Amino acid sequence: MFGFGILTGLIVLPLVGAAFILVQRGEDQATLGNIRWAALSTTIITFLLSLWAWKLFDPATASFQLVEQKAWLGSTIIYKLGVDGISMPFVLLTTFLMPFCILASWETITTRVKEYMIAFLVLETLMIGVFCALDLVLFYLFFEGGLIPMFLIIGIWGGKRRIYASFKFFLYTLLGSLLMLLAIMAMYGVAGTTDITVLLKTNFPSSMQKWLWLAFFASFAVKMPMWPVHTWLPDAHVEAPTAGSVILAGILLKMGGYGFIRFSLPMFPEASQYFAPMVWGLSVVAIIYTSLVALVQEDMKKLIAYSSVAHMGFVTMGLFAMNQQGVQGAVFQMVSHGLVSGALFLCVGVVYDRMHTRDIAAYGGLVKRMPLYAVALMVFTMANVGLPGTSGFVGEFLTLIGAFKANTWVAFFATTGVILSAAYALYLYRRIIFGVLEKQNLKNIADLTPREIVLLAPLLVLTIYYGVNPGPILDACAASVQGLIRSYDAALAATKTAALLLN
Amino acid sequence: MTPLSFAFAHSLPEIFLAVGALALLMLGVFKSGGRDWIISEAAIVILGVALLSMFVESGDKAVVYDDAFIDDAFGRFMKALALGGALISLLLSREFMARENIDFFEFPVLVLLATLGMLMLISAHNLIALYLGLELMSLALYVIAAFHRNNVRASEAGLKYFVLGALSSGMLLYGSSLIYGFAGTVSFPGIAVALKGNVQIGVIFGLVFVMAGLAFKMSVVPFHMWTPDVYEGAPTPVTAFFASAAKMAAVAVTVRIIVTAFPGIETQWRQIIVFMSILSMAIGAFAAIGQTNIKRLMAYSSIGHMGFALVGLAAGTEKGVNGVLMYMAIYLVMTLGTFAAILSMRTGGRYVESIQDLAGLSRSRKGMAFFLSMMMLSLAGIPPLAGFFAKWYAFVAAIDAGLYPLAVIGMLCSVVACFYYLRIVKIIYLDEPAAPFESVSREVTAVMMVAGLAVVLFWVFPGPLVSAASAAAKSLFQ
Amino acid sequence: MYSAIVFLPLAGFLIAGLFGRQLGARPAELITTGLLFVSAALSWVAFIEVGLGHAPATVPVLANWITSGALQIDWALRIDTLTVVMLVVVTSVSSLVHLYSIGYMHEDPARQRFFAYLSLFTFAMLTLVTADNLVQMFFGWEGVGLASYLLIGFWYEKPSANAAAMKAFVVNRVGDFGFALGIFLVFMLTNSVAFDQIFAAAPGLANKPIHIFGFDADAMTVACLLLFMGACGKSAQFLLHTWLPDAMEGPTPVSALIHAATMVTAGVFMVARLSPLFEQAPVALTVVVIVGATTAFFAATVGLVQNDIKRVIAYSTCSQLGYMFVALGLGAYSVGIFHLFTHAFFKALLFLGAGSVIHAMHHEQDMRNMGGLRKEIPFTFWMMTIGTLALTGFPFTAGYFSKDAIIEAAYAASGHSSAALYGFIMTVIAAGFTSFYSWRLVFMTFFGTRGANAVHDDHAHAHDDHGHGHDHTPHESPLVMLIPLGLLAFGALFAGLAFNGVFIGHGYDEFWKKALFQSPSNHILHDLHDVPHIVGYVPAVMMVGGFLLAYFMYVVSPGTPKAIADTNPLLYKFLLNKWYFDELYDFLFVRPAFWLGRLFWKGGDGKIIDGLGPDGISARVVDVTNRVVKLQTGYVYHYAFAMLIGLAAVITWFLLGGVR
Amino acid sequence: MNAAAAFFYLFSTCMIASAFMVIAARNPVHSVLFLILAFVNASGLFLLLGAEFLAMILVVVYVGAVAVLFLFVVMMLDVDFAELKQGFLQYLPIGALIGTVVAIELVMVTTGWVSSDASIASAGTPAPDDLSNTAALGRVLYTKHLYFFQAAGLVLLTAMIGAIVLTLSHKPDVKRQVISEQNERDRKTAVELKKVPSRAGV
Amino acid sequence: MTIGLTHYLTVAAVLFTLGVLGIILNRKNIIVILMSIELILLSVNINLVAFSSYLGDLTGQVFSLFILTVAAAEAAIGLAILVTYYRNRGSIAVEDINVLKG
Repeated sequence: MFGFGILTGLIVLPLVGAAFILVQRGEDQATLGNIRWAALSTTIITFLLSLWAWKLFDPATASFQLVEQKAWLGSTIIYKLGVDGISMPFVLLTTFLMPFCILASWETITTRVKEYMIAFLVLETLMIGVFCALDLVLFYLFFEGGLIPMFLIIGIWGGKRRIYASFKFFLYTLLGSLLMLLAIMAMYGVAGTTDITVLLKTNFPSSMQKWLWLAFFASFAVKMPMWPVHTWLPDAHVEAPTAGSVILAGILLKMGGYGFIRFSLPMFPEASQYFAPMVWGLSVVAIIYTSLVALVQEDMKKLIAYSSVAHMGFVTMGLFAMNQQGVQGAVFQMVSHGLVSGALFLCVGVVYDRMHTRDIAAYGGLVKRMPLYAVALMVFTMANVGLPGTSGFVGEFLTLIGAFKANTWVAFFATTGVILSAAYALYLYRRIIFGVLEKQNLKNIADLTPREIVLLAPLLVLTIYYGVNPGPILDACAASVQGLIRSYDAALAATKTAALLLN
Repeated sequence: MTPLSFAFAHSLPEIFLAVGALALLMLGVFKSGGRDWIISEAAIVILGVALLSMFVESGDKAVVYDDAFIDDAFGRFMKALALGGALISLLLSREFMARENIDFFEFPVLVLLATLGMLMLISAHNLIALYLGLELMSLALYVIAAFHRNNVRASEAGLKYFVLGALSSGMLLYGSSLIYGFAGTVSFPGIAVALKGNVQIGVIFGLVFVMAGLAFKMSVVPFHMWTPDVYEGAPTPVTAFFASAAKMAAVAVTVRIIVTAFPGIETQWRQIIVFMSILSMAIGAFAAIGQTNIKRLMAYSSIGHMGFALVGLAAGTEKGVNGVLMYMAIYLVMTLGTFAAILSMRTGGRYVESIQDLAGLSRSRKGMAFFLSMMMLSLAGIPPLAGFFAKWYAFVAAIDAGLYPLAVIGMLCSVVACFYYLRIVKIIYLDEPAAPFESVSREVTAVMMVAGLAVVLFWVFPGPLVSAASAAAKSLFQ
Repeated sequence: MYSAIVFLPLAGFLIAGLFGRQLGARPAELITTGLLFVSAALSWVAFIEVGLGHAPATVPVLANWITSGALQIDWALRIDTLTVVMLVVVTSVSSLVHLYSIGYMHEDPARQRFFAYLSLFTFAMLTLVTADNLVQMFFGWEGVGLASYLLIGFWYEKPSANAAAMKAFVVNRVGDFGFALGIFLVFMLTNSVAFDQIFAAAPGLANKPIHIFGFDADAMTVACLLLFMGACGKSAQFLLHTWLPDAMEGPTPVSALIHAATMVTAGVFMVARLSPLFEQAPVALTVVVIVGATTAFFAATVGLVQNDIKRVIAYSTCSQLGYMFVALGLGAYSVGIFHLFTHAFFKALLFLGAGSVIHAMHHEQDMRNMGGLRKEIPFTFWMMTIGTLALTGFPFTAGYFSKDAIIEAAYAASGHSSAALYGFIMTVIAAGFTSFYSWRLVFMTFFGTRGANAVHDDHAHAHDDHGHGHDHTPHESPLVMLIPLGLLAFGALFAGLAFNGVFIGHGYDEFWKKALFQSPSNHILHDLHDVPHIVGYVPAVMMVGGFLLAYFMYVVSPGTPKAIADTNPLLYKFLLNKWYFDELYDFLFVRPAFWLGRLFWKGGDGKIIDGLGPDGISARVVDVTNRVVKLQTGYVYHYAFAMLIGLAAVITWFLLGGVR
Repeated sequence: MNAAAAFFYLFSTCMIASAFMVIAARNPVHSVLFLILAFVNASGLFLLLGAEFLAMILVVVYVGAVAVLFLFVVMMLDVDFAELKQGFLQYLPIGALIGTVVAIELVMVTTGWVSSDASIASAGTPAPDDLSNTAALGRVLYTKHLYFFQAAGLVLLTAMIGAIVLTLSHKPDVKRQVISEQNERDRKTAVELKKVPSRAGV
Repeated sequence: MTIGLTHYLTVAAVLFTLGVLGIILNRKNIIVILMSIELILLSVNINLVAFSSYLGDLTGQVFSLFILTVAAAEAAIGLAILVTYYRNRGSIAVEDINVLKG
């Protein structure tokens, strides 16, 4: 269509939905209903379209596919889209999670529904764009653009300290990404282009690599978030509305990891090698430190937020192990975490909608009144813990095994996360679900509604499905990861040879 | 010496403006109505025609009037911006002036004369032309700053602007005299030739003084102090005019003089520019945080933005000039859009300027809330809004020229600056509603919408501006 | 068929779990139990075919699980003798426990859930024992952990049950930590996690040095120790044992199934399964012996003084698992497995018997409140007695064959290994203790008069609320509970006699085929049969001694125990409080973890990171802002002054710098 | 010391002294008068430099127009000049310090001036030898520098408009002369006859 | 001793400085500030004329001529604004001009 491909379709489609919602007038229930249905159907159609894209996608090759290219800013900065095995899962994850976000907000969002839906749809566009962009500037555009709708989502529909949280979220991430922007400019200066496919083949001088790497790191580390730049996440999560948390944990955090795979590792192999110990160290600290912090949380969302930080620690550790298991595990861990943490936040939303508190102490003995909920939460908690048979395990295991190959100490300390995650997750579960139902206001709490079942069931099924059969995701990224590692090793070997020759 | 007709052909827009101003002046005097919309409408038409003439390709560059006046793509680009700024400001002024009872016919005439001064400034090719253009512009600006003559704040603004402006032109002149003395000529290319292999410190001093004078007009730190006071005190449309058109002219002439007259002392002027740029970005970012008056905030914002624009200039390369041009073009749109929004802030029959008055705007005026927020975020440089591209082009050039520390400082400042832009968005969207605004004239709304759409959708169709800017930058280096 | 054995319980779980509410309790019970019995029957068929017969060991691959580069993990069923032995144990005990539970749990409103969990557990355990690679084993390993967690915490309203469930899971995770690292190391060494490849590569890795955790060490030793750490966790060995006694908070059938017969033996199974690896790591084997022996002794000492009927049996289990590890550590894998096999019968019997007692006593578990039950519940009494006999190793019962073999093996190896000597001494002492506390249990429960030592602590009554109409007359349990007792008693009596030969005797090679590996230098099984006869009598002596002592103290002179306790208060308290391990761990790990968590949260995140980071910076920014704004005085001369200073600064700069 | 030098020192000393008095005098009227004196001296300096036309213009424009304008405004605003200039002293040290530094730096730089052939050659408008200063200026002002001339005109126009628009106020209570109205007056409109009743008053 | 260009430039520099100081130091009367500006312009004129004379180039004088013109215009505007201000505020003391600040 007009020379654009399916990926452009994916990017534009939510905007079309947003435009449609924009022209809706009126505040009555019927209009609100229309808006909700429009948003839902838009996201579902987008999801279906992404499935079609997946069908067209050939996982056997490492190269970019479904590529489309147009002139944009002059001749060197182009509008170029494409996906490979690393980005495809994230695109799917995004389109998959969006309908849930809309559904999760179905009844809970009653004020400014129109703006809310538009914000989410715009956010979807930007997120898909991040994973599809094959031009650095375009990537940055989508990467940073996401801040605006998310800022509004947290700020308008958030909790008590929403202003603080939204500002912290915005400025923190902005600071990181501006440094990345400088690096992008420097790369543009060296390579004369921002076409990612070209940059992937460009050899940056090693002194420059370190600076570029650090600049990219600043951005992605904040986004991930890695310790010690993680403190925005708990605040943002706690204050965001349920769907916002889902998106934040499910997709926005993944952008950092995606960035590492897409840029840091292949473009700056020497620097990655050089800084890998630092990343490992931070990852390990993140895993242990934030797990311990999660243990003492009194707010459900905060606890899950901290556990997200710990899980992202596994991702960074796996990535910088730079072997097939580590990187594939990291990709898988990200997808899995997207599903699981998203589901966990939905679960928190379920009780929050009923009781309007996220205080763990306010709950207890819910299993008595909410058996279905208890089951769902159990599955997701176990996935969060990394129980084999859930998707949480596969990623954790692969990243650990990859890290072990790279550095045994790292794996050693990271594996303690296995113990700690069990501790905090089960402690949470025990305090919410188990025990005697003695709080007066909980006596009449209702179990999952059909809408909530529709919301959680697919996630539950996928969590277990990918735990038992992670093949679809692993296969999708296998070739690309292999290509990545091969070129990484080749680049390192080349520098080594060069260094030897110099000596 | 080229025939006068040739010179006229190349300065047609200026002549048109001058004649137009005189004609309107006479019309105004003889109609003696004092308050007639005809004059301002005619002025808008004149500006519009002049603006359109900028898009007519007139071939290569030409230097006319005995080395005093240059007509090139760079000049046309900046003139188009200045004219655009003037036109929109005038458009915005109509309702305001009428409501404030200062809609005298002299105002459009003075705007025309000021704009004429700007065009002359942009086209200036030697120091005398520079000075005369600058003074023509400045004198008119002094007057319209104090145009609200029964208002203490306006006349104080005018007075401050005048005193400091006169001081700054004194500095500029002193510098000009030094340059003239040490280089033996006032012509820009002549200076460049004289500087080849013979750099005397007198010229550098001259440059410093000249830069001080120009920096004042650009409102660059430490010559910026007038900006917040004058922006706050002057009538809002006049402030819009200052922030838009006047800046264009000042930046244009700075770029031109640096590129054409001083390529030989790049090290020196770069130090000045970097110095001013860093200070501007920092002061612009920090001082704005504490502001409660939105016009004052925009003043600090413009100081900061000039700092960012100078980042591009600091590179001194064609890329850098391209960056400055892109920056100014996008900045113009953002500023005008914002001022249109400020002019829409009217409750209880009077204009309000407090940021807090915007509280909860998103409930009462959704469109305005959206566009103003986008404008703020664009000023903050958040992609995919236009402001991001402005920064992109400026900083790419700086990075390219190896000015890494400058770029890093700039980025840090932009995070700080982002805070106060974000605060406005917060007030608009997150705070509880204040009194709703009254409806405003169609032209103000239209300006706001067009600017808003341009800012939001720039990334969809950036081609024309990008190519125009790069052509303009190229012409400067030919 | 093999798939059916493994997946029928899963089907049961899904049916009871998903549709339990619609089906109702009884159908759910029947379906799960029925499926389990089918599975058990099939297991016996498999046992006969593969173990006793000549059906080949097979590895049917079901599906691919994880593929990532060299790492290739399949869902597969490894069927060999070791597997079928475990299949038999697991499915038999499980099906009997299912059956028993129908009676035991008949008043519980959430029976469907209970049966679903039981089936889930069984499924997980079956995947564990049929695993063909380390990761699949890990899957089962964690799966049983989950099921155990759910079952211990089944009575979720009991805080102690919740705590126990969590403790079980977390402590198990500590073991899994080692297990996981072991898997990683094995993968690093052999580039595979599938057993066939690992075993093939193992001999080549013997004595291979490796740099790990900053040390140079023997690769196989490190790997085996790490894996053994997993085994320790699951099998509640010394230092990681603390969860097992607490796990008794779960319903008694659970204790019988999970914490006696099956799950806790997973560690034993694992070491046996990985015998090709352990054979290459003699140092690791030594550690296994020491840990096993220590556990055997330690748990037995604690068992001496416990008053909760289930806890006594729990510590007994712990102790017996120690025996098994001693056997494994000595290289006598088949002996360990044999003890596992027999232990499953008599320990399940004991637990279910205890359950029957508890059932009769209306959920009273404190032995001090019991007594004289011999009359009221005679069948249970006899069954318990059989179990006790088997446990203490009364001649020709199941325990006699397996346990004595372990002690003999320890003796046999003690000649050239001090660790084995240690193992021998410890196991012998533990045998005596075992006899004592087992008979003590019987005497306190079934002899004397009710409530002779009655105490009323709330703990024991914690779940009275789901008790019956409070008629406090003990009554014999229903038939559905007694049948399993009978069947298990049969096993406890005759399993040793029947299978002694094939497990550790003459039929060894033919039975095990290649399921267990012993390096050529390992002669333990041979030496075992050559130990002096006198050694064979040592356990018997200890057994009789323990019996007599118990008889004296609890039947003849019931005041003695208290007197002894009063004279040695420190020792008594030490034992009663289980060597203070819980307190120690609480002090060493739990409290510091929470303390650190709080420190990191409030101090690290709040004060340092946020304080110096975003919050601190924003505060500084505001400071700067205030100062900058103050510069803007509004006075023209200040503004002009600023211009002049700027100008002066720049020209001075250039003047001083000159023309560069 | 020749006469030129003597005059130079005379004029420059006087000029600087009066310039100082401009900013230091308490009475603004005195300031204006000192300003005039400074301009007159500057005019002398111009004469020494051979710029006769400018010297005259300086006297005419400044002394005749600008300074008088100042004087006019000073008188008109009638400001109180008796107050002490406290602030003057307060900022004097630092102001003087920086001022001195700037002045010294400027002087240091200007001493570095050398007349090079290159700069002379690049002169845009060489001074003709055969014409008087005024004539030479006159020849280029309307031809070569037409553009500047026109621009200056516009500047002056702007100043005029500005001054008028800012200060000319149409006060409603001020009677203004309207010529057309005056001309159109006749007896009918100008004179009204009223019958005044006697002894009743108007 | 002959009077060279440097002498004139020095005089101009001193005059310039005096002018600037006049703006900075003056506290009471805005008119004096306007006069200081005139001093600055005068110093520039001296510079230009001196350069012009020593370079033998008329451009400096032309420049100076236009500066004179503009200075007159500037003075007019300045005084006009001053008058406006005086009407509104009733004072032309420099210290009173600080309604706008911050």
